[in-house]
Amino acid sequence: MSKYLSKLTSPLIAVILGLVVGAIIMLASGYDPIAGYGSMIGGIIGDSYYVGESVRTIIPYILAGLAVAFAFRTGLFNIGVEGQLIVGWLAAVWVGIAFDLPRIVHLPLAILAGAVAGALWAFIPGYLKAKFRVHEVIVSIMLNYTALYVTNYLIRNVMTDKLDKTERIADTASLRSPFFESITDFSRMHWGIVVAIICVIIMWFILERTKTGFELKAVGFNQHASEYAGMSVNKNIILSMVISGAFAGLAGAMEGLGTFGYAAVKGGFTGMGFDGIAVALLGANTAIGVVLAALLFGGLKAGALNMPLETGIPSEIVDIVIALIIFFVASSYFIRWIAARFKKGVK
Amino acid sequence: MEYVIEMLNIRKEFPGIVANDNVTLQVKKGEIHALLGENGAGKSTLMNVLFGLYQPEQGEIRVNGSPVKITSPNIANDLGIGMVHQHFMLVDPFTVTENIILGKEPSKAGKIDLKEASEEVRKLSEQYQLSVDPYAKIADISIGMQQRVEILKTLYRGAEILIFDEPTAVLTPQEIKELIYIMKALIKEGKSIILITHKLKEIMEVCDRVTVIRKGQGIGTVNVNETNPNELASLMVGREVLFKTEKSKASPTDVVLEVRELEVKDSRGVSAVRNLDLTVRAGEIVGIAGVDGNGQSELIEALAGLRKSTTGSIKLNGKEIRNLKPRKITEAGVGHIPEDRHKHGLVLDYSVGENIVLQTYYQKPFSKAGILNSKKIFEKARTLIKSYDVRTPSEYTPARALSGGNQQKAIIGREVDRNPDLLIAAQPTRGLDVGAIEFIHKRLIEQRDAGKAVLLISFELEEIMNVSDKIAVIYEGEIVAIVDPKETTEQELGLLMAGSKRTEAGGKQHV
Amino acid sequence: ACGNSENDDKESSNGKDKKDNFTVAMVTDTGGVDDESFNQSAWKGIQEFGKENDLKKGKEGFNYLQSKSDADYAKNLNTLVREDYKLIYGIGFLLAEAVGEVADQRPDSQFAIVDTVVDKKNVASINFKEQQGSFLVGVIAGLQTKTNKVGFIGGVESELIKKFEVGFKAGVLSVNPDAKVEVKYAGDFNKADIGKSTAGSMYASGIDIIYHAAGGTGKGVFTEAVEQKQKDPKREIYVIGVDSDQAKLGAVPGTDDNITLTSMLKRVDVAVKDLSEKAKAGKFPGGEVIEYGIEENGVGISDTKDNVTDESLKAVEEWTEKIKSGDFVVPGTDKEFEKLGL
Amino acid sequence: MIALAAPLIFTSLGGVFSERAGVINIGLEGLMVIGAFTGIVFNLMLADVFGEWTPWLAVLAAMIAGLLFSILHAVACITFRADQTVSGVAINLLAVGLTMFLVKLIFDKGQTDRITETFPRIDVPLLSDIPFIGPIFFANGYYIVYIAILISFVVWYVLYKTPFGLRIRAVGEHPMAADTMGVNVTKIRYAAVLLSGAFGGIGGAIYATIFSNEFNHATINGQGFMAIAAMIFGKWHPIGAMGAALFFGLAQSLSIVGSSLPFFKDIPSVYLLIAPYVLTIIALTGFIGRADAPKASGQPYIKGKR
Ligand SMILES: Nc1ncnc2c1ncn2[C@@H]1O[C@H](COP(=O)(O)OP(=O)(O)OP(=O)(O)O)[C@@H](O)[C@H]1O
Ligand SMILES: Nc1ncnc2c1ncn2[C@@H]1O[C@H](COP(=O)(O)OP(=O)(O)OP(=O)(O)O)[C@@H](O)[C@H]1O
Ligand SMILES: [Mg+2]
Ligand SMILES: [Mg+2]
Repeated sequence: MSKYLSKLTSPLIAVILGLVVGAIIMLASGYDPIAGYGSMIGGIIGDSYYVGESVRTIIPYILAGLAVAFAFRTGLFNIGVEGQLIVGWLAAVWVGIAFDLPRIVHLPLAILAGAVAGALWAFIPGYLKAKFRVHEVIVSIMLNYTALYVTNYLIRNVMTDKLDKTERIADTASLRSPFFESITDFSRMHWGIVVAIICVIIMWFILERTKTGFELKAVGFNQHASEYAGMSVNKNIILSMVISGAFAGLAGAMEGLGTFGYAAVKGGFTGMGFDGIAVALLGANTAIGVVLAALLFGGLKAGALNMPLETGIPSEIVDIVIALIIFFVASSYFIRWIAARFKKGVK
Repeated sequence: MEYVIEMLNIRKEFPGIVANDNVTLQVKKGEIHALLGENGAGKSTLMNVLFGLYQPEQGEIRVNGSPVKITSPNIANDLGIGMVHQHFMLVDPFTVTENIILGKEPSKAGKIDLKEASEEVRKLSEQYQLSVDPYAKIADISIGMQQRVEILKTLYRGAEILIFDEPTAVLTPQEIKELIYIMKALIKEGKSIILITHKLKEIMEVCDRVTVIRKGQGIGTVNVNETNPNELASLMVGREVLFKTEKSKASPTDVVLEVRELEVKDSRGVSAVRNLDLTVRAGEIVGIAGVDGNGQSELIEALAGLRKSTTGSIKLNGKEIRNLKPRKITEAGVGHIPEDRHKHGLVLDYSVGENIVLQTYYQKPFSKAGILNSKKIFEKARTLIKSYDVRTPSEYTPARALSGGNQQKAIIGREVDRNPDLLIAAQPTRGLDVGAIEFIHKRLIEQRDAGKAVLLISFELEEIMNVSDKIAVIYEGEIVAIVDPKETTEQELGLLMAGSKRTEAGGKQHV
Repeated sequence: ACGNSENDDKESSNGKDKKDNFTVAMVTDTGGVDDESFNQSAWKGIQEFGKENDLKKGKEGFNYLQSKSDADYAKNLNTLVREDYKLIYGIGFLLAEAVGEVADQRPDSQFAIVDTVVDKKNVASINFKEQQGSFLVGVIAGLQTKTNKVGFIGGVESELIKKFEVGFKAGVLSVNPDAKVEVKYAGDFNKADIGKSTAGSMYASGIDIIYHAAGGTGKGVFTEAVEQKQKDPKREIYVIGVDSDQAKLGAVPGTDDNITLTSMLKRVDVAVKDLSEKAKAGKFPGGEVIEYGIEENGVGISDTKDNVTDESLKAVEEWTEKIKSGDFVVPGTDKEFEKLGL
Repeated sequence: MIALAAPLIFTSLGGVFSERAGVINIGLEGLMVIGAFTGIVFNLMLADVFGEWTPWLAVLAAMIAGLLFSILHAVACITFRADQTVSGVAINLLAVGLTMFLVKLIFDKGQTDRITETFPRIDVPLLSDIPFIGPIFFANGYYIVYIAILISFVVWYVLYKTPFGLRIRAVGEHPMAADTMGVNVTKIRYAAVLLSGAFGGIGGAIYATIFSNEFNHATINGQGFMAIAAMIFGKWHPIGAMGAALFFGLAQSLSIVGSSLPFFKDIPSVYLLIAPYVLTIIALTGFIGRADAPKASGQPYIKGKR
């Protein structure tokens, strides 16, 4: 237990430092930080509605964070989560609309479609890296834009007749739940949270408990030694991207089947893929870490909406605070250094 | 007496370990002073303190009698101290000249004056007979030349005191000879040298005095002409060491490995191994002797499945295994102690335990239905750590934190424990101390005696002569001679390795 | 149903005078309240409504909530419901789904949506006949092009933007059958660089007047035209603005020139204010689609007309009459346009 | 037509500096944001004072702002041994948050006012008359594009011909070797990261001045990542990065010009939209092949650690 506690100390200090610096910025620009944070917290857990909405916000952050973290753990930088998320979203919605099935089949099928689409989209950079040693970072950046334009085209020209969004998915494919709605006063909290938690467990399990995870991590650490030990480096690179992409696709599916219930033409990126990088890194690329980071990240983002309405403070202050927290976590050496000083001083 | 360097009562701690404890080292002008100790004894640490990379917690350093504080390599350079590091400090994509002038570049109007620099490098290399190609890229030159570049780096900065940290561990016998010649020349020019080496023969040959440290403690300094290798070894290890590994006569039986007319191309597409024939029987150790770069690496890689061969056949127990996947070869019964333990042997970020099952993790009992059984894995690790004397805080410690010797022991434990029919050992003792070497040789001979076939590849003639039952000499990718270690001499082997075929052998022979 | 207890809490703490005020609020799309486009225009309408009815910005008067992503629409709408605003606007067609959903959840609240139709009995849909305004600027372009080539740059291809495109084309061709209209979509409402390069390639191909319906992307069109004019002041190239009077985007620095030919006005402010007043008077047109066209002063051309010739102005007047009287129906879709046979 | 390349060139050159010294800079996007913000605000506030020189001075101001902002990245990565990717991500978030916060504070709305002083357009005499190539490369262009190309040669000279460049590259490949040779690894890395900040700032300012004429949250929208792609595409080489940036610019403008060429007319526009990105992937796969990052990039240098 104390081992976990000590692991948590420096992120915790980072969070506190981030909030403090945020408060200083608010003070310096003539706002009341207590009112500011108060309204933010109100927007996160103010009442059951906000709790529900905060949970909903966190779902895609967890999954996008898992996607980035999984790739990182196996030595790859999947900056293409954004694109995989977009295609996963569309695929899930497509299945949600196109089929007429009982819920027990339809919903899992739609979720699976999202995962598969994301996985396939991530397969491309994985394959190109394995086969041609092309840097996965550029390929996935390029595929982000490609995903954006292609899905927009599909929505407008294939799934609809020049409309901006698809029709709504069938109820049998929806993650929404009257139960959650009733306890959270019509928030859009949905069953995606369960999917996200299952994925957290899956990621932990694959990496820590299976031979596949053993191989994936080994290839990430040292390709030469892995090859020597009889592992297929190429297969593992591709597999890692595919699993990562599946998580990303699921993040999109959660949006498509839960939050929105349709897919719309997008004017630009959702940003969730990039936020996923921050979540993963903040969570030290571990499954549990990602959950905690997503809680923090999603919570702050959800609460931020409330700030301008109640206090007039620009919601960007929350982005600043989040960035600072990430900074301080990254510079944990600095925090440890300060802590050591502090301890010495006390002695 | 005049000392150029005095390190008095040096203490250096790392978190949780005292690497140097009250060590004193005094170097006279114009001498070659050996620093001797087991792996992890604290030799490199002491030298890094002298070179300004580490700050000692305690103790005093004097250069030419006056106390100094060496807080950075820059200051060491200014004091005339140069160091050739155990792991070369060369920038691979740079040219020889660029590496030498880095940090002290001659320039004209802000532009590096490469012409002048190369000229200076050429002059230096002539003066000290350190032949290098100033325009070659480091990545393209031999280890021997890389080392000469390292030496030139220190001379370019006007070093008077040179530190060599295990310079011979990576060199071929020829290169070692050259290096010894160079060191003697440097002494004649008035330089002083501190030499770290595990090879007692070298110490006896070139050094004037030797300081021994054991487990971080200074044991003392002796004059080389008043001692002998046995005394040095026991000073260093703290017990008697046997040099000649005891072994009975080999009794080879069935053919285990049979290589016929093998051709392997290197990364540039040139044949590195050609028309190679080789046979290893159960119950014998075949040593491959040869100068580095004669196709040994490519041969091993082809045998292990890490590199595709173009023609020929490789049979293991009569079954063709050529160009199979590494895993298939492993499963067919080949064990392999790789040449480069950091690159191929270990996943340094994995724990010792995980490294121990690096090839067997997917088999029972370590995993079942794709799920790992960490209890079984670490149980196995504990057994091997114990029986192979791997010194590690625990089986959960990352392999990175182990010393080279202990990393090597873990690898050997892993390979031997799989009980392969053929064990390929490539440079198994490179950079290890005499105690560790003794241990490893014993294990190899045990394998032989258990009826296994062992293929040993080494640049150390002494090792080859001591351990092998049969020596195959490789030259330009071909086995040019097979000799019996009891009937040959180092001189003869040296000649064969240099490409002069034995007259009476009359061409190529099959083994 | 379930949120009742919460609402009770709020009301008791908020005091009672709240009940007397007719409070209004709006949720912007991701463009934000100061997008120099329809969000801003809608906010202007709400502010004017507030001023005329002595309301203050805040919970007891009028307010807006900004959306940072698509996912925020429903949440913002819901937040405003919980704050008990009497009339809540969703600005822009992007909010359609969210408005529909929240309207179902909160049958007692009144909503309005701009630029699209949400068929719910507690939602009023505000639509504009953009094709009519676009037609008028098309007439001007058709008459004033020297090269007989004009261009249209749309943001993202959609039903809504189609109305601009088709109306404009019809306007140009009605007065100048020889003219060619080149149509391009940037694929994005927020990519000034694409707008700029697209305009650059259009001007290079001999097009001299470009009409844009592309939001932020359209700003790039202005930039390109201004820079080309700066380089070669004799060059006669123009941009037609959209939504509001965009003349200030077209000023050529250091000169009195302005490359804005005119702008197609879409008076979201007029519509929003008008609807708010109706609702305040108890005549909330729930479930209806209210169309604001030329007749309702909902669309038109801008007051800045320095670059418009008298001949064009006369033509505009004539066509305005024809449209008002119903003699001419401006097409709003490709199909209608084809039927016109221009 | 290739104006789009100018900001990419500058920013990717910044990336080359930083990564050559062994510090990954995912934060280029954020540095561009800072540059764009500073460039626009400077332009708005001082246009009356400096007249037509304003955009040029604004770029200088943005350069300084980018440089100052990159100190954060340098301190985190070099002194505090932060994970370089994490720090870069934080830089990106912080840049957008901070600038938009300031925009709201200063302008009380979601974007700045629009600038009026922009870069002049030019035709390169003679060259602009060459058929086909002329209109794309030399007509209606900006000085800054040609300056960008020129600067990439200057950067090449600095990196490959001067002591400073040699040290940068050494520090990125093998910092410990450089350290033992008396090169101050920390100082060199700081210098390189600050240079990348300066270049990123320039890139952002140019982008905003040429294309958006104002600053808002979407002004810099992925260009920093495109610059990173250009840097990798160009194999961490200044000329290569410049070439890749030009390629992106060209591919982008082809997708715009293309739709009016007769041959492309009937192709659904989506193909033209994705063309630049797909072409890049094909180019990388087909003939550019693998590229290796500087060996030490991503690792903080800790004295004595192996
Ligand atoms: N950077 C470091 N961090 C922590 N411990 C270290 C570090 N470097 C060395 N040590 C410790 O100091 C001890 C001495 O190491 P050193 O490298 O000096 O040994 P050595 O005598 O050079 O060994 P070898 O013969 O293998 O080169 C080791 O036991 C090791 O545990
Ligand atoms: N980063 C590190 N952390 C902890 N210990 C270290 C580290 N680097 C080196 N050491 C310690 O330093 C000691 C000696 O290191 P050194 O590199 O001299 O080993 P070695 O046995 O000579 O290995 P090699 O075979 O690579 O020459 C080892 O015992 C190892 O424990
Ligand atoms: Mg050592
Ligand atoms: Mg060693």
